[in-house]
Amino acid sequence: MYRAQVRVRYFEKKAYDLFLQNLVKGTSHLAIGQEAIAAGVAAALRPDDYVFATYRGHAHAILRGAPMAAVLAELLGRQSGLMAGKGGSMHLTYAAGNFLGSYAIVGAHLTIANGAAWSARYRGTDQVAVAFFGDGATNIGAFHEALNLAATWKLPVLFICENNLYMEYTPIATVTAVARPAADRASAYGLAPIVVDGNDADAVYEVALAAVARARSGEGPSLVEAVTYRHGGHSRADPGKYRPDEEVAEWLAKDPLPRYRERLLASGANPAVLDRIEAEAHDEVEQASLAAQGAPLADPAELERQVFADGGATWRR
Amino acid sequence: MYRAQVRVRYFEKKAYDLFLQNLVKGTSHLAIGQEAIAAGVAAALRPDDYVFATYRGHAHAILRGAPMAAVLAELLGRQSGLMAGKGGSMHLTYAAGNFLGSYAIVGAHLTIANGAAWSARYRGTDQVAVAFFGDGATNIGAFHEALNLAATWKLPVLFICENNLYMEYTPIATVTAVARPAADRASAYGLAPIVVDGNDADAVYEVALAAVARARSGEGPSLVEAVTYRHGGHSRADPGKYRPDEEVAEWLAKDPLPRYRERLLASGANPAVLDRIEAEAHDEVEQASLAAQGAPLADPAELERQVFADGGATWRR
Amino acid sequence: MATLTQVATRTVTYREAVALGLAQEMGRDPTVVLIGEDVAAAGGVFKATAGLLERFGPERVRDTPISEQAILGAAMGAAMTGLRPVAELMFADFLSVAHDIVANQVAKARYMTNGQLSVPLVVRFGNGAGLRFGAQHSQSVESWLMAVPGLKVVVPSTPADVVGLLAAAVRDDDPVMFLEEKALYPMNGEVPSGEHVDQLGVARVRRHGKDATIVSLGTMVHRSLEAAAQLATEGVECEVVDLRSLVPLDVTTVAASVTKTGRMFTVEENPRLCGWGAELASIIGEECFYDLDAPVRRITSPHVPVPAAGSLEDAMLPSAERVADVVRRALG
Amino acid sequence: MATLTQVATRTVTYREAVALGLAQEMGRDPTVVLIGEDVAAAGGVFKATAGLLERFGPERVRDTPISEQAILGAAMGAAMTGLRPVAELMFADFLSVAHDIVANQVAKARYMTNGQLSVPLVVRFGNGAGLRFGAQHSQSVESWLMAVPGLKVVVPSTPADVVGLLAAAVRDDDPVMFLEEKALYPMNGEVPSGEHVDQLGVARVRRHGKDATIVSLGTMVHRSLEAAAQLATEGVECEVVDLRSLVPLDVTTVAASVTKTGRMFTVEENPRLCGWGAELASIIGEECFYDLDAPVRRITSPHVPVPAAGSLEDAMLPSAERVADVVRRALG
Ligand SMILES: Cc1ncc(C[n+]2csc(CCOP(=O)(O)OP(=O)(O)O)c2C)c(N)n1
Ligand SMILES: Cc1ncc(C[n+]2csc(CCOP(=O)(O)OP(=O)(O)O)c2C)c(N)n1
Ligand SMILES: [Mg+2]
Ligand SMILES: [Mg+2]
Repeated sequence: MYRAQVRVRYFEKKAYDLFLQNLVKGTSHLAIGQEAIAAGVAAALRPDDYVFATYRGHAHAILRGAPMAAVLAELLGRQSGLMAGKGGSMHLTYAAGNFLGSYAIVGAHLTIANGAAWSARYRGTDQVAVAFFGDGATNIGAFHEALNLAATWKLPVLFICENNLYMEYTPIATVTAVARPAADRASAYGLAPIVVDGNDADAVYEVALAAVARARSGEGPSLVEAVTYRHGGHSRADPGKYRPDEEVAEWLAKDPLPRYRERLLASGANPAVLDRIEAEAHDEVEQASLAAQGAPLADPAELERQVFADGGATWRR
Repeated sequence: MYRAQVRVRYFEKKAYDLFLQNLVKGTSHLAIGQEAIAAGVAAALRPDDYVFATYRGHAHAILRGAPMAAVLAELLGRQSGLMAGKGGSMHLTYAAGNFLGSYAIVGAHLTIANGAAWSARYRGTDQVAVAFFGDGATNIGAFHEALNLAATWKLPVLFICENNLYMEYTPIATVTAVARPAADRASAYGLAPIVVDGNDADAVYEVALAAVARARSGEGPSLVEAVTYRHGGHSRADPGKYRPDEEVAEWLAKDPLPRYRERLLASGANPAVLDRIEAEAHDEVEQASLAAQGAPLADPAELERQVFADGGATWRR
Repeated sequence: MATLTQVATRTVTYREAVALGLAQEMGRDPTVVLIGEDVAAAGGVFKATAGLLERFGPERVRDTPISEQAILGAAMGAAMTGLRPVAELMFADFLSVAHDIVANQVAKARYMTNGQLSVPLVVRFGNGAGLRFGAQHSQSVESWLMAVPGLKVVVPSTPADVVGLLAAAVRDDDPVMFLEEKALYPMNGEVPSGEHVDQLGVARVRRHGKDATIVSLGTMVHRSLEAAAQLATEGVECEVVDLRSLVPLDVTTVAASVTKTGRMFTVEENPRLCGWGAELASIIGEECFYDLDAPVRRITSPHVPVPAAGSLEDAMLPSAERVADVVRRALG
Repeated sequence: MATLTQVATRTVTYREAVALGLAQEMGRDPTVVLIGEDVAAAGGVFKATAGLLERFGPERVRDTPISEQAILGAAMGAAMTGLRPVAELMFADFLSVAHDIVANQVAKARYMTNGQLSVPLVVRFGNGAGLRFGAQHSQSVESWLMAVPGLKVVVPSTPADVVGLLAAAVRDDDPVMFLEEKALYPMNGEVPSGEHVDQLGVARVRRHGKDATIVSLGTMVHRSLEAAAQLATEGVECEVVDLRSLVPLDVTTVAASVTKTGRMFTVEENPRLCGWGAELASIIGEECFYDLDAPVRRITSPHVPVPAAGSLEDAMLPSAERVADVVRRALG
């Protein structure tokens, strides 16, 4: 799991660098500081499980096997991008890894994850579906509808709330009727309240493992609130000035990466191994970045392809 | 309150009769069996409070002062209808009585009631807003959004769930993750769970009075689940066959009207007075019915009026 | 093509045709499932799914809570992972509460992912006015759907088309919005007895004529045919084209007719602005500019919400008389 | 009308003009309030409401949860009871999650109640593409809104129009959908110094010409003007009409221009089907049938979701070159 966190961290830093170089256009939402959730949950899943994420989805895409070069190329609008430039940072999808998409409308994918879970059960598999979402998403209608349907139908879904305390620029506490935006809603769906330290990959892993087991055995969904913090702003355009300095400092001190490294060392890990993991991740990211930057721009000839299943965009006869 | 319940009951029966005579077209949703909720809440309100209802809103319209003749005329599609035939049974509105509408999209008006409450507070009045809705509405997204906003902003709103155990034809219990569709969700908004016997107007009145006091004093919204039963089907087209006979019988035995009459008699009321109340309600309904049936049909010349504030429908220049 | 083979038929209502089409497809393909409010035990608010629960069981025919976003989201997720769900949205007006799932998610998934995801689902709606249900239960939403790239949009006008186009919709690998015209549910019609599968995107000439082309859809096809019959008694021969689907849009059939007649009228139930009639008028105005002997005339509802009272609703909807009148005056 | 009075102006961005217009109206009328996600403390995701919280306080400028239905519902309820709320929906694409409140509630309240209810509110959207945000954050939704009876729909193309039309929208007693073009937020322009109030439903001829009429809206006005400038160097004089609002739609101004030039082109950012261009082409095709020397040509985005990559998005949106090219070839 250390490797997973390091890979994500380095990837996100590279994405940020490329943005500073004005190579990434549009928007992108980084998970720096939140890697432990992605890593912990990913470790609890099987390759045939389904994963759904938000626009803040680079981490989840990568941990479901999306090649870094293709993800970066997508951010750079290249033809070799994961979706050939059609989706962009907010819509990363890697169906080959059952990473069924990043969704940029808050809340929508919770309802879609239900469908994948329902389909799995209908087809007689024991696959589970996981939906990651933010604290802010707990106040939108789709959240409520999705949780109620999942609980009523006992669908094998993990709803993982990445509570980083903020929506875009507004503290979640100022717009939410309860203190724990996800956990305090669990009972409304007959579910147990689960809160976990989102900066501790092991803790997240344990919770996810239990929720996966519950889902696979037909006992229904779980709603997990993993509390964390993003080190940077909401999106590339945001310096995050609305957050008190002490708060940021406090959370930087809880950075999941050094914490996890120290834990590994304390439990006897060889520092050279950890260094090698870091070096490998560094190399992987660098190579991906070079490959992506060297790739040609998305081809305008693709503009009218893949609207319909016949591969085209023809709406008339 | 007995008068209120009797007036509603007789009105609804007349509406049903007119439907059987094929005079009411379209659809209509009757509140027979549910009168105690309407009566109990109405008694706790001031004339300047705001009331919002669903398509099952005849009762609430009448108890906010809408003339029965105009309401029946609306059902019959007459020019003298409460909205000159433009709205129909599902959209009764009587702004003069601050009855700000009946809404036929499940859940929507909960969010709108918030706005009236917010406006009241902003304008420095202590008016409250009341939104009536069904058990089925607790599973739609707008319910969740409305409750959270009301609780966060501490808006003076009463959310009154008329839990009649069924959506249209589907028992609410089969599609809801919790046993009490409204009360078991209250804690998700930091609210107290309140369940009341919806067939007991006095009990409803007490609960509403407390909720109104809370709202007026700035302490925020209340979510009340009033449990009741409709004697008939969901709408005019529905014979209600999906309900077990014993269940219907059990609830018919709990009919709020005879129950209330007996209570009044037991506490020393003069039966003649009660009889007179009934007779007056009967007359009121009969006269309204005659007036409505005698009124001319809605005038087609009105078709393109009142789309815009200038009174017309002109979209071009 | 007329052949010597006699195709056996049976008479069913438009309403029954829905269940018939669904049963045909569910019987054939176990990945076809049906969800929606009151669709199972109650057989649907429009009784269009009666008998399916009994026949296919509760795993394939499921009642849902009043949660349109959750319904369509579940259908989408299932469609992405191997099923072919059919979701009923009851009244077409309720599209609005699930508009995000339809317009932002379902319609765009394939494109945004460059074809990684496929969303073969059907959404069924009870569409249109005429039943005195008022503004929130009477809308025609076909043009809203047509405006969203990535959706196919089908509107059958007969029981046979319900079966055949529904079967085609279920088999299609794209998301298909299937608009059942509420006013037509009681209508009777002949349906072929065996398996019946039609083709999406092919308009049908319902009546041949040389003087003018009337293009219509759904309920309005019947009013157009009535108008054409009336006009025929006056010596005006109208060709009536039933579009049957808006996406794909069969411009070829319409253009061929207009090239012949030189006149085009559209008959739409939806409110006036930005309807399919405007789109088609604009296409034909451009592509058949030199064939048109007169301006394309759109006959639509006025741009107002749908009123509840019968006298108002009747005045709003294009009637056979209004259609005949407009054509007559234009040609006169 | 040009007068001798010199109107003092100042230069502001389109983005700043939003706050300027809101401040003007909020300063004048205490019933004007503003709500939306991140509009208060953060000054808006587009920074279009910066400074308003500081100036008007937290009762009048309120941050909300991510609850678009609750936001618009609250605005509607407040509008029905004496306030004039302005609600920001952030990206126009989010209309979809609140489509019911807009299309079924706000738009229909007055009509269904026969005028008992009035809903004087403004919904502000960040509309359109060009920023490489991908399919769920780049849509142009003006035509979706135009298709709903009961809404007014305004799209300003300059900072001055932002102020003047926003003021008019706030003062209007009907619900006004106010579409701010995201791509124009950084654009500079002159705004009159005093109170500035414009009129809804009046198009502006931005450039005069005799050879062809180009009708456009929002961001596309500037591309049309660019195209016209290019064409002028080639001896083709185009008239460029900026519609400024879709409802009310200023057919008079467009028809007058087409009557003069005999040629019409529409330049639309939205996907092709059922856009305002189709509506206008159809109206002009009917009402100016005998004035048109050639078919009306619509220049639109293709009917596809908006792609994220710059090279694709640029290929999608009508460019000045494409506009010039279409006009040139049509006239050539
Ligand atoms: C329906 C909808 N409303 C608003 C937005 C704009 N928006 C994008 S991200 C965001 C904040 C989301 O906060 P949260 O759910 O906590 O996730 P985080 O970004 O913190 O991971 C908002 C408001 C959106 N994308 N979709
Ligand atoms: C958004 C939406 N979905 C579905 C419907 C169709 N519908 C009308 S009433 C109803 C049942 C509502 O049940 P409940 O909330 O319990 O109210 P009741 O009719 O029992 O008073 C349904 C599903 C609707 N009007 N709006
Ligand atoms: Mg957050
Ligand atoms: Mg109910």
